[in-house]
Amino acid sequence: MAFYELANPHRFMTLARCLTPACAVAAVVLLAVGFVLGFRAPADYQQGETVRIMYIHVPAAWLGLGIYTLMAISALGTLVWRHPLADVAAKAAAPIGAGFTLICLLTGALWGRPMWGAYWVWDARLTSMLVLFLLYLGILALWRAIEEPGQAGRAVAILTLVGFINVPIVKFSVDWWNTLHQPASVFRIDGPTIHPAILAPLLVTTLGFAALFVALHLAAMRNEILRRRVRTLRLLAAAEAR
Amino acid sequence: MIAALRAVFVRDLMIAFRVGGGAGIGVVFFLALVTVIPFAIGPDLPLLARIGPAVLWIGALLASLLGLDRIFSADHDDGSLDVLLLAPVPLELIAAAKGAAHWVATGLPLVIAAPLLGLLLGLEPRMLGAIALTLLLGTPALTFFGLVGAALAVALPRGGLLVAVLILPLTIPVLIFGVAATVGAAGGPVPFDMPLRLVGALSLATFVIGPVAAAAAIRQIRD
Amino acid sequence: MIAALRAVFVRDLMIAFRVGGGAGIGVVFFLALVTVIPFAIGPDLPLLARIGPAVLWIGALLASLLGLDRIFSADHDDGSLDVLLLAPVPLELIAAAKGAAHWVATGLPLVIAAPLLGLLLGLEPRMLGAIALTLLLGTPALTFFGLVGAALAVALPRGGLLVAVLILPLTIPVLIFGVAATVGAAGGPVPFDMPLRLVGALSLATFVIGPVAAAAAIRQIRD
Amino acid sequence: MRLIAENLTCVRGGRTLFRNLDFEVAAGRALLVTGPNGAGKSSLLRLLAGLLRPAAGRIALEGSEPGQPAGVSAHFIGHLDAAKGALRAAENLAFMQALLGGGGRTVAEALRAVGLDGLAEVPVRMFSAGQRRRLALARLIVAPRPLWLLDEPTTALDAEGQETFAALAAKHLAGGGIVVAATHAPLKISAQEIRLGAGGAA
Amino acid sequence: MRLIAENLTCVRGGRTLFRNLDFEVAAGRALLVTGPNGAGKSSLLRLLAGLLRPAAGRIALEGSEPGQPAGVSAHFIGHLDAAKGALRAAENLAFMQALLGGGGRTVAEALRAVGLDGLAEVPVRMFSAGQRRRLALARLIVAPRPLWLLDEPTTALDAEGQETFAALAAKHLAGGGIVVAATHAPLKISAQEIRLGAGGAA
Ligand code: HEM
Ligand SMILES: Nc1ncnc2c1ncn2[C@@H]1O[C@H](COP(=O)(O)OP(=O)(O)OP(=O)(O)O)[C@@H](O)[C@H]1O
Ligand SMILES: Nc1ncnc2c1ncn2[C@@H]1O[C@H](COP(=O)(O)OP(=O)(O)OP(=O)(O)O)[C@@H](O)[C@H]1O
Ligand SMILES: [Mg+2]
Ligand SMILES: [Mg+2]
Repeated sequence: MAFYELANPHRFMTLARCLTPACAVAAVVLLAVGFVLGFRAPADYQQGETVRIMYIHVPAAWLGLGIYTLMAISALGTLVWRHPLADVAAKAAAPIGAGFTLICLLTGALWGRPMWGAYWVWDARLTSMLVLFLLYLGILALWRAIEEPGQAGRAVAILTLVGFINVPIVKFSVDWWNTLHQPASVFRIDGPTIHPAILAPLLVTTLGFAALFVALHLAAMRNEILRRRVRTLRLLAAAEAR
Repeated sequence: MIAALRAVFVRDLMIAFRVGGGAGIGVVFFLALVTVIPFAIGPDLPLLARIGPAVLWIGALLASLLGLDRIFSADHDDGSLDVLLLAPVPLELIAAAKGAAHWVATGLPLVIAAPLLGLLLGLEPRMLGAIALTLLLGTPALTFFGLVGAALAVALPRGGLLVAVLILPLTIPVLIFGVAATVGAAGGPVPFDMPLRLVGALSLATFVIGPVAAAAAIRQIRD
Repeated sequence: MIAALRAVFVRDLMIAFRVGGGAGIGVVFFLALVTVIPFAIGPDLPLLARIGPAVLWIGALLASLLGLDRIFSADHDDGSLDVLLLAPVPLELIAAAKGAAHWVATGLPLVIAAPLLGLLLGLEPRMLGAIALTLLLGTPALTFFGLVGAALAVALPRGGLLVAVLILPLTIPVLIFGVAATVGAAGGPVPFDMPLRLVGALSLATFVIGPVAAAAAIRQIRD
Repeated sequence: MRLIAENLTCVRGGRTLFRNLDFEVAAGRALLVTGPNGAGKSSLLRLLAGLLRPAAGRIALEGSEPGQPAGVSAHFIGHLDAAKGALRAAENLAFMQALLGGGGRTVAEALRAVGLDGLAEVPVRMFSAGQRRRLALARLIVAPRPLWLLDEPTTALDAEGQETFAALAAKHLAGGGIVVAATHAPLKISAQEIRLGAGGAA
Repeated sequence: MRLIAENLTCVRGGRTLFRNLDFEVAAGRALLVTGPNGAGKSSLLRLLAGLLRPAAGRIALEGSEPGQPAGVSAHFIGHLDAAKGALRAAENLAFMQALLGGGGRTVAEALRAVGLDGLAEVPVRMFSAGQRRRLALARLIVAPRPLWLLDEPTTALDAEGQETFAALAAKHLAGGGIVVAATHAPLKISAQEIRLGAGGAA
């Protein structure tokens, strides 16, 4: 029996079953509190009501970046320590990370329309986020392209790490590129020093989104483990049918 | 006969989607390309908008070229081309079905994604619809011209560049009229519908020329 | 060991030249590409000159992408990858030799032809030398990043688009600095030598990262 | 039904492999093509399938629709297995069935007949050499065709697989079919034999 | 020199092909691996070559440089011939010689030994199946290695080619080499035998 790849996650499955609902509840509560606080907070004198997009936009940006880091760590887990859960964690995280990155891009674009008069400008920070999104999409595509989960996991791990090394280079080069061709013609987003009244709800919603991520991630990991179990059983059944 | 052709079409599509990274890969490719080009040109939005149609058309060209050289040679390498030649269906139609599958996997996603990508490039709103329409009419011509190059390279394990060289010159008219139609839609110096009709006419012509020439090439080259 | 690596290099080059249409094919490809682009953009010479370096760099990117997905998968398909893995030479070096051969067949012709093509695009004379120099320093980085994508697609029969999607984001820094150095040479706002050094540094880095990651990918993926 | 080759000459790569070959195979009969490596066995089969053009001579399949090339009434299984690694066994076979016109056994039956019923849903990429060969043989029965052109059909097959093949071929012959097979190994079917060139490997 | 496999377990595609396999092959001895299609013969050879990782167990080649994986002292000839169609036979073989370190017969001698001397300058694309196989076998003697791992080495070979192979193997064994060969056909070399899984094709 080839349960070598299934044996280990047993304890994890039990743990995940308990933790998922807890995190989901925490996410709902924190997000509710955060949004209420956010709507009570004063509107920005310059940006008006649209500033409230920030309570989604910024946590999504942070999570998009954070989840990629998590995947890079998982990649080490896959390649160096060969931990059986590492590639499951990486695989489950990828679509969620891509989702948060997309939310950041979309909310940013919606925000940019009233602020800059265009949905999109080739600003350094925006563009590096778009590149991050592309990296996510490449990773998702590679997951799909290689059917054997173990193989796919190791391939994606390498891609994730190469991408990770590259992220600072991209960031650096993009900053440089941008200042080169377009010196400060664009409204700089890191402008307003953040007022505590805005910071508090921002932190709360960030925690809320983080809890949401943990809940989604655990559930996705469980699904992935079950999917692999089904796959193995089907191959075994195929073998024993004769 | 319809069943056989559908089988060829579905098989090629299934392979493209399974080993190529899924149905969305074409869109992702265009997104990546449209992201990369400003890095080469500079983040100059008016300039990007000016050459936006060209960027999208060159993206379509690229997507048609990448992997095109394997359309027939992959089948040659694993022996399935022999079986295709023994099917009770003319090779011309089989070539057309394979071309259609390649277009669905690479050309169609661009057509669908073009308006969105146009936004990134700062195209005028009036152009967004036009670019999708011209690409819809024009990209088949790129793929079906490409079919001829792919057929000529059928026995070559790595004919990528060669195929590109063979078909790039053929695609020039499609490019010219396609871009002209898009620019015309935004009130450019030329009218919109004349080049558009020409693009459509080119595509219709390649629907015939491409598969017929490709089938002839395959029959002639295999000795 | 040197003999083994030279053998790999020579073999890949021989195959590229024999089945890919000979040593001139790379130059012909760039010529075709540079001819096609004005058709897409329109015969606007100042504009062409403005985006000339970008055109040449995108041409280099394209040439690196076409056929790249077959670097390892062709060897996988015919069993020679197994033999390469049993050679008394680290797979990293073999991957590097294969990358070098691909570069000689696709990148080097562009470097040589670039000044000529620059004339066609109406580049300033001062830029002609600069573009050749930056391409010489930068195109290896494109190929060697591409090596990683090719290795990840080693078992996929038609991974062209997928490989492109995987490596396009990685090549962005090379493009940025490459174009910047070229523009800088013509007296642009930035100095010439700083981005040029960065391009060189990136190429040096990919000489290590590319083959190491590619070899790791091949070892990890083949089960 | 009768396969007739008259005066057949085959030239490949500028070299004449055989000339003035004449043979006939009647319905229900098998023809084994033997000879050293490079003698032209595979080339003869490709000629019969219409995949190569003879330098001289004529091939006819009497009793099939007139004017049709012999190939369209024939199955051809060459050295390669014509299966796509990315597709599952059943998908590969269903494709062949649809392409070749169907009318024979179902995909499931054919897979069972060649002993692959447990592997229908496994991608062919994972198949062993013998399993791939079995899948290629399954093609013969999902779309019935009177003429089977088989190039070393039992390569990579185990003893049981060779029996399976012999049974399939015997049934095909009993139904009035024709088998032409190139082989170096004994095939366990009663057959006339034609031996090509004694020139050796070169 | 001695090839030792201890407690070997092989898992592929989630399925255990064999477990706790133990065997030893001494210098000058041959081991035939037999078994039905899909039993894991090719997989075992790939394990021995280091091209696959065992799920459990140990492989060692005593007497080779310590710490070296067995693969670097081994020739591996799989189902595929590892030849490039675009290159001539001599070019292909010269490449293999340079890659694997050389030290054996010259390219011309090796081609003569496998009966391809007339075809040295012909592109391999034009080769027949048996000619390709002969070219693969020529690799064995242009770069001497103590361990030969051969997957159905006589596929597509004619009777004379099989004799040639038997002679090569005999000479290798006489020189203290080791041969491990998977096969469905008798190989005409005296050998111990190991039979894998009786599970059948799946
Ligand atoms: C598609 C467009 C946009 C993208 C991709 C984007 C991306 C990002 C990212 C990645 C961050 C996190 C950066 C970090 O913490 O280091 C961020 C933060 C932020 N963004 Fe955006 N953004 C976009 C549009 C906008 C717009 C239009 C505004 C408002 C004018 C805006 C305002 C902010 C603010 C205030 C922060 C928090 C600043 C900080 O943490 O220092 N963003 N954005
Ligand atoms: N790449 C792979 N991934 C997963 N499973 C594989 C792979 N290759 C082979 N298998 C499976 O492993 C089993 C053994 O395959 P192997 O090729 O070792 O068989 P074999 O004994 O050599 O058979 P044959 O006589 O047909 O050559 C088969 O059931 C096959 O489906
Ligand atoms: N595509 C080709 N172009 C030119 N010559 C070829 C081609 N294919 C085969 N030949 C030559 O034709 C001759 C016969 O090849 P063929 O494959 O018919 O032999 P065969 O009898 O099937 O041999 P084997 O027993 O090795 O399979 C060989 O000498 C071979 O070199
Ligand atoms: Mg043959
Ligand atoms: Mg085998």
